[in-house]
Amino acid sequence: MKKRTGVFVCHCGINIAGTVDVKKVADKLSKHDGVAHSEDYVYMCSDPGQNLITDAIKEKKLDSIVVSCCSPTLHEKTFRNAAKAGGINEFQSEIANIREQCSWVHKDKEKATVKAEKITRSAVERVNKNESLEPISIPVTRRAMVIGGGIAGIQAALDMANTGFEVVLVERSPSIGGHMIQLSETFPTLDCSQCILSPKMVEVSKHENIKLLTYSEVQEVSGYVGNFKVKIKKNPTFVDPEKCTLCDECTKVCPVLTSNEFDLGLTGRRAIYMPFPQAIPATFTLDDKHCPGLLPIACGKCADVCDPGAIDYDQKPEIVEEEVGTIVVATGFDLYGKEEMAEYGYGKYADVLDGLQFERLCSASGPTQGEVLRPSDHKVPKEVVFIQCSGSRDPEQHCAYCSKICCMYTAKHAMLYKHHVHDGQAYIFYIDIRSGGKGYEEFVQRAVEEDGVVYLRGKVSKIFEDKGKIRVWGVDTLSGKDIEIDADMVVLAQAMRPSKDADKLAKLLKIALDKDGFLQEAHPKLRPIESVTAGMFLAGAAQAPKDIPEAVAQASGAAAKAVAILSQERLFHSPQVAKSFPDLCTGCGMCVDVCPYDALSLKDGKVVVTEVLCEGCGTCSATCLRAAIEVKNITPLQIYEMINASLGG
Amino acid sequence: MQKILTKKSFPKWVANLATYQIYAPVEKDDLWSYEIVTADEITTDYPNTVLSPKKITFPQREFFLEFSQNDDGIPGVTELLPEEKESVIFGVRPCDAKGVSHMDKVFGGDFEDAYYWKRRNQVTLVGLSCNTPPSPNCFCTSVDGSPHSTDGLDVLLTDIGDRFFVQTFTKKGDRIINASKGLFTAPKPKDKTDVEKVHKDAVKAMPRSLKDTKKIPPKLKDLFEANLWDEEAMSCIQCGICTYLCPTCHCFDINDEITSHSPLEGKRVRTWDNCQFPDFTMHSSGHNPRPDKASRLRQRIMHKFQYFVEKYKNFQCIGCGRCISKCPVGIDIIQVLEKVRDHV
Amino acid sequence: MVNLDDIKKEAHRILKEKKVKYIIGYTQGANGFPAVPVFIKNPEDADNLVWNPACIHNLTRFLRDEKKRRAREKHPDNRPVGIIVKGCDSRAINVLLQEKYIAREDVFVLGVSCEDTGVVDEKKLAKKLKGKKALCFDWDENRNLVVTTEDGKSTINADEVLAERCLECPAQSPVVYDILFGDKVKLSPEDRFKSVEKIENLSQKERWAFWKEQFDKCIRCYACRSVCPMCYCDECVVDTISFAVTADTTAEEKAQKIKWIDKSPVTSETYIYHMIRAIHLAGRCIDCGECERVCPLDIPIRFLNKKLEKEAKKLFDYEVGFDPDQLSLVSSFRDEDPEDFIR
Amino acid sequence: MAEEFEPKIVAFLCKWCSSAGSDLAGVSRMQYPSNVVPITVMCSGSVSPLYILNAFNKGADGVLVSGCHPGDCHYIKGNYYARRRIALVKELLEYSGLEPERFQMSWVSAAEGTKYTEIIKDFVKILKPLGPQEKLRRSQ
Repeated sequence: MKKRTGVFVCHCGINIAGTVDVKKVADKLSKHDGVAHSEDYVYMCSDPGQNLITDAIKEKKLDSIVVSCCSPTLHEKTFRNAAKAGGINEFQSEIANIREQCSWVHKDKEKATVKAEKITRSAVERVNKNESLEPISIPVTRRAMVIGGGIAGIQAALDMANTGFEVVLVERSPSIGGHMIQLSETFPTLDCSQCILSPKMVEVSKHENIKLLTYSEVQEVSGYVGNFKVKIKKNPTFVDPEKCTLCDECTKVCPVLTSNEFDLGLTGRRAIYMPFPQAIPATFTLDDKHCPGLLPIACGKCADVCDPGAIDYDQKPEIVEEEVGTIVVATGFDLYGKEEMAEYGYGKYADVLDGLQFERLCSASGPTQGEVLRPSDHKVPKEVVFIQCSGSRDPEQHCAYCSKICCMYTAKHAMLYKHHVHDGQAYIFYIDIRSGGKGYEEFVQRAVEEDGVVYLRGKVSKIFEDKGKIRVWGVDTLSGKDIEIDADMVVLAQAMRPSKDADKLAKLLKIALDKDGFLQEAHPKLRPIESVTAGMFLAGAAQAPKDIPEAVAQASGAAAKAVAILSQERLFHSPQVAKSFPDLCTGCGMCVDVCPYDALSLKDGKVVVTEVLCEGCGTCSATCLRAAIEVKNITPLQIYEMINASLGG
Repeated sequence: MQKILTKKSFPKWVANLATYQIYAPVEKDDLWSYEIVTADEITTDYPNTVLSPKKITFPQREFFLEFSQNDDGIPGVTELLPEEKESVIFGVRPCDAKGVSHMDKVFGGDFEDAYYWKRRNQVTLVGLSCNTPPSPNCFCTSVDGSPHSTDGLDVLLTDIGDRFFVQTFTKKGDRIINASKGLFTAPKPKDKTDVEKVHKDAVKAMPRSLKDTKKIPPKLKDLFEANLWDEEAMSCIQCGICTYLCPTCHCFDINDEITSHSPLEGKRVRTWDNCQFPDFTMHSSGHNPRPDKASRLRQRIMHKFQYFVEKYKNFQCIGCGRCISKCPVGIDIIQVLEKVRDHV
Repeated sequence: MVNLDDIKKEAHRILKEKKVKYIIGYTQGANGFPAVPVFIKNPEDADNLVWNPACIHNLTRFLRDEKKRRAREKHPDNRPVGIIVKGCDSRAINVLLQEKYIAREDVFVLGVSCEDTGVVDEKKLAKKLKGKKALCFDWDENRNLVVTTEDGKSTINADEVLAERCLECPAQSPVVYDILFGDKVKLSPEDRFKSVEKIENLSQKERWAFWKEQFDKCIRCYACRSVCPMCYCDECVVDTISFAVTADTTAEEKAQKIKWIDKSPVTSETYIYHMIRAIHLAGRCIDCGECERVCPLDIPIRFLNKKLEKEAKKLFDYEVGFDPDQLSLVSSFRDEDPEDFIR
Repeated sequence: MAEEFEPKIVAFLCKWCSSAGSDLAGVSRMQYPSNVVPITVMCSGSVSPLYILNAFNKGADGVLVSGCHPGDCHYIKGNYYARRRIALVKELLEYSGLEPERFQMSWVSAAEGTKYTEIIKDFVKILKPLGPQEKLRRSQ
């Protein structure tokens, strides 16, 4: 039984009518089998145009429509809604693209008209076999997960938690805070980083809607938007935070001394330690890589002195399973290793620091309580050279991209240095100064004018130790003069790179990476916060180098996006999915092998479709030798009819 | 009438039939088939052709009508009858001719199939009696046939050395003789004795035989449910060889075959169909009265040796042996029939 | 050397011990050549089994019937079926396993090695014997066929009478079996694809002329499909209606049946039929040559399948039927798959 | 006077790359012959060999299958399966005597309007001298 199809040919002003005889197309189609109504109009997408459609559907009792107009990427939704408004199922509407694929690419009116006819006929044949479909609705697990407890992760978690949804915040290290908590002051306002971050950290720890999992790593992710299942490995801290009174006796007796990550090796710590005073959760962690005590009878001193008996050597890693509806990924960044910098001495020289180390050096809570001293001999450095773009903007040897924040923090560093060492001299080697951002340019000017920082435009070719000094060979490309500075200290503004193992995590989450290994956004301009996987969002430096305000902004954006999902009872998935025919299926499983989404599986020797996972690509139907599986509304029969229609005449 | 035609003058005779389309068995890559030929291509020494002359009298595909739809969607229909062209088929084996005569019964009688007869009436069959069996599986004599049977033939030639002994049985036959009166002479007594001898020897040379065929039809009546069919059909692969190659199988299918969809153009086509194909008896309800190969094999045997016999008092099988020679799995109708005959 | 008595003994044993439901094997045909398939249920009938160069058929074709039979029966006897396979046939078993059409425990495989010969091509032999009937024949140890006809013994070199596929066979002995008769051999013929190259070397016009003539002979008896162990679809593109039709199939669904091919045996339709057939067998055909053997009009159908076997090997390094666990040809890919033909 | 032969081409374009690419050709007002009628499918991986054969059977003089570049498939890997399947079909058709030029495959990204235009232009140019495709065409 043929349907009663309505055909609507759009002039699109002269965009179509200019090269296609739209009246003729409408007239020809009116005689096509199953076409009950056919007309043309100047702008189908206009309100009057759409009304034309809805009215025709009602008056002529149409059960399906074809609109011959521009590409479906533009107005498919429009006309599906028009169909709905007319009282028929939205999937009874198809578009015949006679603009981009016809009128715009041809001049010969006669030929273009014939082609427009064929395209329209084939759309009519297709819609003739369209099923009425209802979007597949999926219940939403109304919880969120944030991976990464840096400023971005903290912000996203708090924003979501404050809208009333439960959030699971997963952090790999013993405390949240990320790199921001290591900073001393922040540009351009020079306010104390810890002072502005620690309140947020505390808020996280106290928030009733936030479940904090530190010292934990994501191990497995399954499911789909609205219904993710995440397996998390909680590493043992060997300390029970409930019992621990933070008396700090244990560290006093711990015989092991190892380098302190928090101070980037500028200081040491014990095997049992608290990462830093404001750590959240506020508790000690026993790092089993260094503690001998885990080996039976090896040490056990800390346990002996721990009155509350908070230390438990027998703690084992546990696997926590969380069900969430959406995931925000905020895995942050690491600095490009000094050891990579051949020209700057592979990080061998004690007095050549990277940006973060210098932050610690300036920090009141740092190794030197905020006094700037050379790590080698604890003398006050009188001449300090700051090198920008160390590892950035160097496609040949290092990273091709600009790490964006270095110009600003180097200016800040130079400034902080001057504030600590008034008679000292700061030099900054730079390629360009990129100070776009609110108050940023002014900040750089202040560094030059108020603190007399010397900016040298050029690259440093080599640095090496010589008689307790660091000799810096560079060139000032403005004066063209070679420059040699015997510095007491050199600070490298190392490039930002994705944090360690971000790629492994991306694999688990099935989200893509860009060429530099940062997480790939769904669209560089229009969807900068979404990942390519539905229901997963990106926040902070994990997506690209960012400074704090940007990271926070994106985090709040991601939170908003995530909440947009969580605030729904159910999600809707396109119903144009695969459909199997058990009578024809022999259970060979070829379709199961080719499905990119694991949407197909075999059950009692027949294939079954998990509709919510199916994206409707149809590779299964082309692979099946027995026509036992096809995609709704673009079935082999429809293609067959479309081929026939396209070739007729 | 009875005549003598020397082999020398045979080509002349054929040449005189210029107004006819001439068919005869020719060989290509070891396969023999009836093709349009010239006088000199005709030979008397050939094995069974793959397909019998059925392919000419009842082609695998023929048109009934042509349909189309004009620009305004108005449909048009024209009947298509077989073309006007008289033809003579030389070298028809007596068994194959008998097959044609059986098919005449099917397409004639109460209802005459216009398409079949339009074609059939234009065909003159000139047989050649089999002095030596054309197939190792010949058994015509077991099914009321013979190497020189005349049933269905217009003319029968018998090769007696340097000349043919010519018999005609129909006006059609007489016509093609009279077209070249001069070439034919009246048979002498020697010719007659020679023919009789040749015919007798041919019967003796029959490679295979099936005794008491008469017993088979009544026996079949009670064997419909027998599990003999299951056993015999075990190795059947359900291909269409036995039936498509059979000179008497005549089942057909009618389809509308579309050559262009817009504007609509196509033909209504009759093609051979085949009771061994699983979809032959498939009902649109999904019910298939012959659901397995046993029932399909049974159908073939029953049709040839019971249903047809009931209706037309003849075995439908004419003993050409094609189905035996070409069966991919060596199902041998003679052996099957013996099992039927001796079934207790 | 394969000893027929060993085969008979084993067949007798497994039937007697009721290990198998029945055995699919070969027995003497009515007119000598070729052998014919036989289905043996009683131990004593095991004696009717034969093994000789006339054992052409790929018996795995009949596993389909067994599967359908079981589906029909209310209380099916699910014991395995004993089946005699040659090297090529055994690879068909692997493909059926790979496609989960049968389970390993459904079959008890009696593998017989072709050793360094194979099966005889009926037509080649007939030519050699000039119409004389072969009463009995077998291979001698020097790869000669010893034939006895009414006028005595004669010997023919194997290469003159072996089926072409045997001359191009990559595995003369079974790759999967429960018991093996004869010696394990794996000759790799220097040229597995000679028959294909013959046609490849023609010009495009000549190729078309060749195939057109072949296809025009086709009477669509579908013997090539029916005999193929891989053509087990319930519904075939050439069938006029779908076997998936059941009492509750709606009229719409019935109307969904696409007519990819018309029934008329004309060049275009026959061409399409053979193309679809070949494509559907890509990466599945194990070159048992049955399709070609059974064709009453001698269409060299095997050349089509062999071509795709060659391309699968050449382009994708894909071998059919050696590993039942590999992904099938068209449901897998390699990043380095060639794309020089793509613009 | 006989008018010049105009080949009929069916182009199976994947929705995300090739169809978008041909849209771009339109948006940029590039010009190419009108011989091609596009059929947009979800993914080149969904193009069954039957579609190609049917197109030829119903009178196509040329068939084009076009998808995303390797690695760019909207469905992650559909075009890799297409690549393999189409390679086999192409080999088989050539082997069985069809003019190889009649069946082509291409990678056209959403940004490659120019490439799409060139492909169609060249395809038509190649097909014209070949004349109508009768081999697989249902006509008799």
